[in-house]
Amino acid sequence: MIQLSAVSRTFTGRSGTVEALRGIDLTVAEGEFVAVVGRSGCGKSTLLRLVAGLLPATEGKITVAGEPVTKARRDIAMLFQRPALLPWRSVLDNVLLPVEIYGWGKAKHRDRAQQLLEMVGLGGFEKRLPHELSGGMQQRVSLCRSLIGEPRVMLMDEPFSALDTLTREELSVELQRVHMESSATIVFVTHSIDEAVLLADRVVVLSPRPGRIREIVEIDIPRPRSLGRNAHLEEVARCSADLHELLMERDAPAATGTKGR
Amino acid sequence: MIQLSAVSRTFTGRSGTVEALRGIDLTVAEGEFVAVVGRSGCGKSTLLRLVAGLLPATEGKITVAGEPVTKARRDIAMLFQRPALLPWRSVLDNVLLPVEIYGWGKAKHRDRAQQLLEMVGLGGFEKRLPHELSGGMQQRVSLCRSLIGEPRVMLMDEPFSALDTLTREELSVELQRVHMESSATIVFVTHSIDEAVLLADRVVVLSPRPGRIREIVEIDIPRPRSLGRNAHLEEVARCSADLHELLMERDAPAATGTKGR
Amino acid sequence: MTETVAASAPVPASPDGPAARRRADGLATVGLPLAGLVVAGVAWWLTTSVSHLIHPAVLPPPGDVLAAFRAQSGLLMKATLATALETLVGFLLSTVAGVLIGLALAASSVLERMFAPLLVAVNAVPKIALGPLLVVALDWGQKPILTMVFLLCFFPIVLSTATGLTTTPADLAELSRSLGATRWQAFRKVRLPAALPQIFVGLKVAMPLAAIGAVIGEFEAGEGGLGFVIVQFSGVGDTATAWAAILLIALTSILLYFAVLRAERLALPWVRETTSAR
Amino acid sequence: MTETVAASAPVPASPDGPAARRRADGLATVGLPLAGLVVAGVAWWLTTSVSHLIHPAVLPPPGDVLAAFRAQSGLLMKATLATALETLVGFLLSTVAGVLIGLALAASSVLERMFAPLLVAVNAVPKIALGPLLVVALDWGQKPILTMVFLLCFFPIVLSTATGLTTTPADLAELSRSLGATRWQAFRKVRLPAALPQIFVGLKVAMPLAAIGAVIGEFEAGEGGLGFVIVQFSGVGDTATAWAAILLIALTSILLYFAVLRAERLALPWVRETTSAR
Amino acid sequence: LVTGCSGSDSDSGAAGDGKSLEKITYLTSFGNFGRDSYALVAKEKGFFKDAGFDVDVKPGNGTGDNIQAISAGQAQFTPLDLTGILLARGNGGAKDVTVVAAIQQRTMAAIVSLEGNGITTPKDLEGKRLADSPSSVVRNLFPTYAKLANIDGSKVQWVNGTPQTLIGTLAAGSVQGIGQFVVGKPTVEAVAKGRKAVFLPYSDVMTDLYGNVLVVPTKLAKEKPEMVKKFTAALIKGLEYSIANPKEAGEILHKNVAASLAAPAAAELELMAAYVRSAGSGSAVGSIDAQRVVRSIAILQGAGAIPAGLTPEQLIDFDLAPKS
Ligand SMILES: Nc1ncnc2c1ncn2[C@@H]1O[C@H](COP(=O)(O)OP(=O)(O)OP(=O)(O)O)[C@@H](O)[C@H]1O
Ligand SMILES: Nc1ncnc2c1ncn2[C@@H]1O[C@H](COP(=O)(O)OP(=O)(O)OP(=O)(O)O)[C@@H](O)[C@H]1O
Ligand SMILES: [Mg+2]
Ligand SMILES: [Mg+2]
Repeated sequence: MIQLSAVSRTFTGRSGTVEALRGIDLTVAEGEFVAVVGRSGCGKSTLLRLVAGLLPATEGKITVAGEPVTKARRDIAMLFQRPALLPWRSVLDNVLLPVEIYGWGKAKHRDRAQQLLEMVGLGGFEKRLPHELSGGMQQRVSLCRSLIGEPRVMLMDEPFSALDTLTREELSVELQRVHMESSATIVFVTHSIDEAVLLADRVVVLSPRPGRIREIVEIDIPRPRSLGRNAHLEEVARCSADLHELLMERDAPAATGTKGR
Repeated sequence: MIQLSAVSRTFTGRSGTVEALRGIDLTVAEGEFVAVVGRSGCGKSTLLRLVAGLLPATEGKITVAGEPVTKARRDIAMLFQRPALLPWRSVLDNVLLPVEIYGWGKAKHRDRAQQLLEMVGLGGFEKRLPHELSGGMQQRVSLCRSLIGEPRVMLMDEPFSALDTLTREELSVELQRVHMESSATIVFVTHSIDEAVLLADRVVVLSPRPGRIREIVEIDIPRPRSLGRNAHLEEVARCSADLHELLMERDAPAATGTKGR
Repeated sequence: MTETVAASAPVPASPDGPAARRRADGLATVGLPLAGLVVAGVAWWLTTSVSHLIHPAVLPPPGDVLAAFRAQSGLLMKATLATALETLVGFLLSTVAGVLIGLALAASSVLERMFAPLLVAVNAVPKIALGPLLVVALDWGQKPILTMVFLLCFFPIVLSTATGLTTTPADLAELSRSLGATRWQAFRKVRLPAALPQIFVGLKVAMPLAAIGAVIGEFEAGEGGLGFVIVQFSGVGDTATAWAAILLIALTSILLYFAVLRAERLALPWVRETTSAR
Repeated sequence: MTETVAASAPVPASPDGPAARRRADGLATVGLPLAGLVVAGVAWWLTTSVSHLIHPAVLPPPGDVLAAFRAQSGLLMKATLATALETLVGFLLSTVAGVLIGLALAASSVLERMFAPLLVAVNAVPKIALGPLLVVALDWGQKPILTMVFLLCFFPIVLSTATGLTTTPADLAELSRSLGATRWQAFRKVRLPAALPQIFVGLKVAMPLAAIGAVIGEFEAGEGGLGFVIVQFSGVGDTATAWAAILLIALTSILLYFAVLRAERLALPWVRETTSAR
Repeated sequence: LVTGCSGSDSDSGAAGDGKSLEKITYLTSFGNFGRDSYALVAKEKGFFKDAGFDVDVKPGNGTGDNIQAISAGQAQFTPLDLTGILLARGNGGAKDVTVVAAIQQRTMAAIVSLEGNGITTPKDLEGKRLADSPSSVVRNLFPTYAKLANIDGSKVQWVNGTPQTLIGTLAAGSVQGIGQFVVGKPTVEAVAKGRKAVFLPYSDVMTDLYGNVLVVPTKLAKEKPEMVKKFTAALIKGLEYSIANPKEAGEILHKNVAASLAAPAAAELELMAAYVRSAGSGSAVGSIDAQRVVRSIAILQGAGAIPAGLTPEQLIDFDLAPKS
């Protein structure tokens, strides 16, 4: 579904250049759930932007469903790290934005939007404006917005970062369900190893500055999975430990900005 | 140091009112490290804003260092949930903003700002503008900004939410060190139970809608603490389990917006 | 509403109910502008009637103007109505046209680079100099007057529209791109609403200019209205009546300006709530 | 710079180096406006010389104006310099005064409510009507002309400054309050920089108005400059020279406008990078 | 910025006889055109200096603005149309100004048309569209003019125009005639590009109307009559010199004000001469005849332009006027 070959991305600013990603090779199969983990600033968001067609690659080639990525596609939904809600639209209308843009019947989808909002625990807040919500609530609205279009590919950038443990777990389960029902391809950036192990078929570990693929860990635990009580506790523990170790590795690249670590 | 008695806060908007906090009684001693946990939208940020003097309480009384809170105080540093960096200032100048506002010598504090930036792993990024940073990097800049003033009271709203596990742990350790050295009073909102147990003397558990204090859990583990290997594993596990349970409780208040849960 | 409270320092909740507060607010909304007008009136009276700093032939004292207003009230009211109508119609037309031009400039950087200098040029031509051109091209009456209104007030609208549309916050623009929105959709759903606060600034600047446009248009091609009254009466040395007409123009503008302000309040409640006034 | 790239759809990196791109960009910066001018020139030529749609007494054909320009080039250049200088000085003074007034209005809602209507009123008075008042109060020469420039162009500056300062993003305002910043510090460190993009819109609107102010001032109180040239030459039926002067005003404005644009670019690099143009 | 007016070197420093020069601000009626050039001629030729004056000649802005400047004492002398002043006085304005001399013995007001518009006699105006400012002399006196010329004034349609727009609209054919001073002939013809101008001067039927008269602040007339007389004499001397030597006057104008062209100025002065030197009566340049003023007032009252009760003495100081 998604194919990156030798993709690099460098940012050039007035105060020097930053090599955000270098030589990324990655193939995500249709229906696969891939988690991306890595230290802050290692290029995870940049990677998603490249795949979404929001940012051109400096080098390399990216294809989605066989077509080279030149601009955003409607069958890819992107969930940004920041909620990016339209401040003048109510919660419900924010969720319905993709519906309007895709030119679908708004009336038909209002119910579904409502259901999604209930699912994330925002029933009763449909008419509020975004600034009346807490940080975590805004993030959940943005999650609903990315789900409503039933996209074939979902790129999710730390969708649960502002949520409490419980809500997080509930939504992880929901996301898993959505994934299994719609068999969407999902690339999911997270800082939680538990989350990665719970959700992903494979976990991509990025090493920082420049962002390169350090390792890809396969998670072979059968679905549906759940945190805590499950039959594969051992395997979960092993994967978590692996990932933890990979992330802890102090591969010291000579790039700028790492002295302080 | 901080005293709240029977504090409530209600928001009135065009689409109805939300009771964010009700009847909060809380005393935080000087030098104490209090963590606040609770579900998304239960009023944690509102609580910090009330203490910081950024929002008037609808009812009740708040005092800091014996004086009633009527406006923001210079000895209280607030770290917001969103980074709130000034987009026209470089990273270093953003960190130095409090120094300028307090009228301190900028030259003297530049070194300290530099050290803080190195500490959080942003050495080499001093001259960049905020939009050139990743989400987690912005959050770390905002952390440095709240530390530079060496405040007596620090109110921190999910300061590590956008950071990876490793950075998070490193910074937790640093924060603990700062706390022990400066004996600042810290109120710390987090979604991570581990973090709360690692850092706090007491953990305040808020129940949602309206936000009330569900319980206050004392953590008696001696400092310095660290995650993973330590002598008090058992106690840590017990506290964590307690907190987890408290948070999992489905106290179903009749308020709006909870049906979907 | 909540943010407005949030943006002010915490104060103990006022003992008065919201009704009392609203009344006090209403008083301030009407009372303070009136106070301002009174201050201006007194200053005027002091410089003309008391100190004779300025000769009454140049700036007649308030008493004279009031008398002139009484003497010619019928004529002046009719003229005011005519001018106000021209101003309003011209302003509405300019708003539509200005927003469309702004949109075109915002849509294409080629268009913008080609025509922005021309718009500046048109805007910088003293409109008085265009009188003959308008009259000859459009004859006398409404058409040249409305055109004059447009010429005077289109630029702020165009510029603010183009600026607003080309400075969409990056994250919102990125969102609309990620949804694969067409240009038109991105414009309608994201860029235009995000630009509205900016556009309203343009409209507020344009409003008094529209009134000037109507008056200058009447100078050149009118057969009534306050501009006509000014020419006629100041031409025969009746400065008091001319100044009564000038004050009526000012008053009309103030009213129309507040109407725009009101429209802004109604259209953009979220702006007040996501920004901090003081 | 990076965001600008980010804001455009991904395209394969251009094979030309940045130097080539800059050259192409420079060409567009100069070439496109010129193209626009050429289009306008051709339209002018078609309506006057070819089709005789418009009588040359009202709008002389380009050839005549060019000839007039050649014939009177010395005089016109001197007048242009004088007018440009007045425009520039008046504009700078208005900028300072306008920003200060805007600041006062933004600082106090009482002041704003009292005086905003008066400012609207002053702005809505056709400035031509104020000519004698200015001459009597300020004599002939520079003073009334600069005052006229101010009267014409202060309002957009005041309004945009006040608007910018009172619509600080809520999170930045909250930050400055949480730091216990004084009003002045909040203004200097947070509100003013956040308002600058808005203020520049006001300056861009004000720039061509300043040029008109200078010309009208010269009509009323001048003894030189392009305004005077227009009066004198149109008074003896030499419309071609008058139009040459009008075009020179327009040209001066375009140049000054682009100078403001340039200043904006230099002062606010971050705006281009945190917003999306197209 | 100052392109003229401080002009000749001869007026720098003190006068020849050791007395210091009195500073005077003089306003032209409008701009710096040939019809107003005599003040600069008087200055350039040293007439003012000889009379003890250092005169600053400023371009005026028409009757309305100039009355204000004189009333306020911002300027001391200006030539304005007597009919305009009478109209202003009748409407409650021009209270603090006094007329001290005539510049043109007969009004130069006229209706001007172009050859080919079908207007050669007043009768031809019927059914035509004419433009002028609503406060202009031509328009205010038109009913009277129509009566005296035996035409039906109600059959003429008037539209508004500003001085700046009038000639353009005539040349472009939007109207068939406009109000204009007779000295505007070269200008009209220049704009009309070769078409001849046809003038219907009001003075043909209203012989009593004066043209421009010299106006001073009343206070000045009362307090310094001798000075006013001396200045008036010097100005009249310049006026006479100018109509006698129109070419030189035009050149002096151009020399002082670069934006004023010499040739059209000379042409205007040639046309003006006949109006300055009264055709038949032989009265001296600058003199004012009270009886003619009374008849002028009567004409205006007859036209309903001013209320009854105005006498020449309220406005004109006949003691100061040059004697015929
Ligand atoms: N617009 C930009 N201009 C310049 N540099 C940028 C820009 N966007 C990202 N970068 C740089 O690219 C690198 C990767 O950024 P990215 O946002 O992809 O990190 P991330 O892995 O998402 O981090 P986080 O977990 O903190 O969100 C960072 O060093 C950042 O400074
Ligand atoms: N300005 C506001 N106007 C209206 N309602 C508000 C406002 N700010 C907060 N609220 C409401 O108050 C409640 C508590 O919000 P708060 O931001 O304190 O939550 P929180 O505990 O910080 O949540 P999170 O963990 O998601 O950040 C929410 O229900 C929210 O909708
Ligand atoms: Mg990121
Ligand atoms: Mg919060």
